[in-house]
Amino acid sequence: MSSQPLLEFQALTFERDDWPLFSDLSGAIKAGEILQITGPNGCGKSTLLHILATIEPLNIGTLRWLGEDIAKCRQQYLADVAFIGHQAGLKSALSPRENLQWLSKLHPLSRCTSAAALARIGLAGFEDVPCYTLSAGQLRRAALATLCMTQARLWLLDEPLTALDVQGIADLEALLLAHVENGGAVVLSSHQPLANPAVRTLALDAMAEAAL
Amino acid sequence: MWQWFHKLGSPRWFYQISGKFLPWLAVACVVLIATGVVWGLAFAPQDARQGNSFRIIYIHVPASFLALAGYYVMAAAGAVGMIWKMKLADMVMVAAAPLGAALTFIALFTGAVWGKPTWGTYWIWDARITSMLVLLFLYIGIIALSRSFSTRETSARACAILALVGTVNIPIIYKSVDWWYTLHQPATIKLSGAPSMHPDMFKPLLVMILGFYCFYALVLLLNTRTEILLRERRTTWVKELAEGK
Amino acid sequence: MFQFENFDAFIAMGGHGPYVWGAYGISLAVMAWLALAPLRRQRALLVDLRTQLLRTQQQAQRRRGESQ
Amino acid sequence: MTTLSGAFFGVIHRDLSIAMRHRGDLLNPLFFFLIVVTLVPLGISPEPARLAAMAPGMIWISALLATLLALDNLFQADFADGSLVQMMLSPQPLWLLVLAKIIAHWLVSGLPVVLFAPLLGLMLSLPQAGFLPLLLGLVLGTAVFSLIGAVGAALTVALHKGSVLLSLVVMPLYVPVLIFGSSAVQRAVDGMSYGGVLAILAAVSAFTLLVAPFAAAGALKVGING
Repeated sequence: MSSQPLLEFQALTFERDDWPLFSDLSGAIKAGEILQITGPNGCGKSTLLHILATIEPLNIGTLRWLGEDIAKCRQQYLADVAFIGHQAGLKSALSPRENLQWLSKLHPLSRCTSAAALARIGLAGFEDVPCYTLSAGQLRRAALATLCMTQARLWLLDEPLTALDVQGIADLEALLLAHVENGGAVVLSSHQPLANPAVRTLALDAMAEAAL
Repeated sequence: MWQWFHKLGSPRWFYQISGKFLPWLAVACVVLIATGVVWGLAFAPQDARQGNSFRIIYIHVPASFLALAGYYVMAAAGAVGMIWKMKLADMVMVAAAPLGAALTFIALFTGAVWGKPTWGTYWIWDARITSMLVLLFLYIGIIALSRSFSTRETSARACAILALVGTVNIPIIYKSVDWWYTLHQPATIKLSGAPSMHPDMFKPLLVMILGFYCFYALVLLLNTRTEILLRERRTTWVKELAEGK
Repeated sequence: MFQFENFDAFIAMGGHGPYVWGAYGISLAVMAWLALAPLRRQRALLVDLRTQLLRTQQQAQRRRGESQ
Repeated sequence: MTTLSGAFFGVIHRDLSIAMRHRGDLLNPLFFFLIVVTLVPLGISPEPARLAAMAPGMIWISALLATLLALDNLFQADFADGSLVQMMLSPQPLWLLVLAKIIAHWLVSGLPVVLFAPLLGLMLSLPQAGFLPLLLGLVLGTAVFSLIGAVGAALTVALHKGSVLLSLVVMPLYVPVLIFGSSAVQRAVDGMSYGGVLAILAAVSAFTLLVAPFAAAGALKVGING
């Protein structure tokens, strides 16, 4: 495993209407690491993940993927990133299988079939029912099934534990562990502590206070 | 060159430098428009066919001129703000929208008032008036869009895109409306015959056009300066400015 | 050269008076408002800022006084 | 690995299958179209000669309003459930996916309006000669409505109550299409040649097709952060 970080961010500053959410935030994520972003509501956890995923434009600061500026290699970067936000990205009219098949046209999701992924995440038997019949927790599991299939090295997960039951959280933690052991990396936001030895935390509340 | 460009992009620098020539611009604007108004109302000869109602041209034509030019100014500022991420250009764009809309309204209003003694009706679906009305709608769309975003940066980006799309469309809209008008009624009455005008009529028009250009520049500067203060109100230099007053 | 025989004729504009004066009056009023509105807004903004600054300064002073 | 064509057709296929599962929603703009056209004789006059004179313009205006009504849904639903973000984070170019969405949207909202128009022509006693240019013009025109509308829909995607704003923003840009489209029909009814007008309309739609997907993709990147 090389020591070069996968993703580096330097001097990130984010202002909403000249009101700083966080400023001068720097860090790096290496292969085999899990970075957990913590902090109270409204401190900018989602915004930071959106910036890392290049959804929110970068105002001040730099993002580097494998040492190269992301503005220059956004295409390669996106091919190596899996993002799951607050909204699962699933169409309620389609079944989980159809949703995963569609997503695999957009993202490199070819490590296993959608059926295998759904079985592994505990949705066997629900492959072909429309998503609007699933519960919130089941929907979240269906979204997390993409993580079983993806070849992306970096996972960006915004509150992935929301709505999951104890078994679901255990399944997700197993997934995360397997991913980092394979040389992947994860950035996630969550309030709950994770039972994983590789976790490093980045507390945003301290940042927010320093910025004010 | 680049240094100059970045300096110009600094709102603070712009605020200070624009404050210096603002009074001169205001004086030029008042002198030119006052001269033009008095000359146009009292000393220009009256039109043989239209009589004294023709004197409205001295407001109508300059306003129509700048209403259209203002849209291009707005779109150009939006493009600069989008490409070079220049904050100041965003502010200029936001400042240009209501000004352009107001000038478009003046052009439409004077056109309608002029129409009554000339054609016997306030409103006529003349090609130029109709194009002007569509231009007003384009402005209103941009103003409405700019007011509905919660953050100023996003709002400026969105308006810039819309203004650019509108700019691409304006020539098509103008051509199509022109063509539509010739289709439905042959052009019997031309609103302005500027090239064939008598020099005594034309000179005050020239003064008024110059005056309106100064006026446009003046109000654009004033609006931009307000926008600068609004956006930079948390910076130290604006705080010092507020305390110094 | 003044185009009208007397001041009354100038106001009447050969019967087109209301149109001409109306068009000029409303247009110039709109233009004056366009120029004055940003000035008024700037002034209000600066006054707002100043009172805000004064208030925070007073609060800071009071806090310092309490701690002593 | 994902491919360009796979992503493009994947988006079209997904949007069409979703539309097929909400078949009822597909009919709503059509009924709107029908009702607006029904209001014309009620509001003006049932006299065939007067109706025929108004028919080209009225059908075009109602078609415009019907497509405008459907525009709201172009990106809004995908934004709400997060699949829009997944599209934007695909390594495939966004303008291509946007174009796929526009095509799917036109197939379920523009095309039905085109196919429905001859019926309304009959109801408004449009003379025989007007039907062909009406159909051809509407095919080109509704495509432009969808393409330009996509830019407006992208800009207003994250705004609450974006639909009125969307109409306000987009409608002035529809003016040339309305003019050329309805006058092609009018010319045909008056016995003049209409090929030139339709050619201009075709040129306008080709130009819009070239520019609008890029503008809409840029607008989406701005619009989702509203």
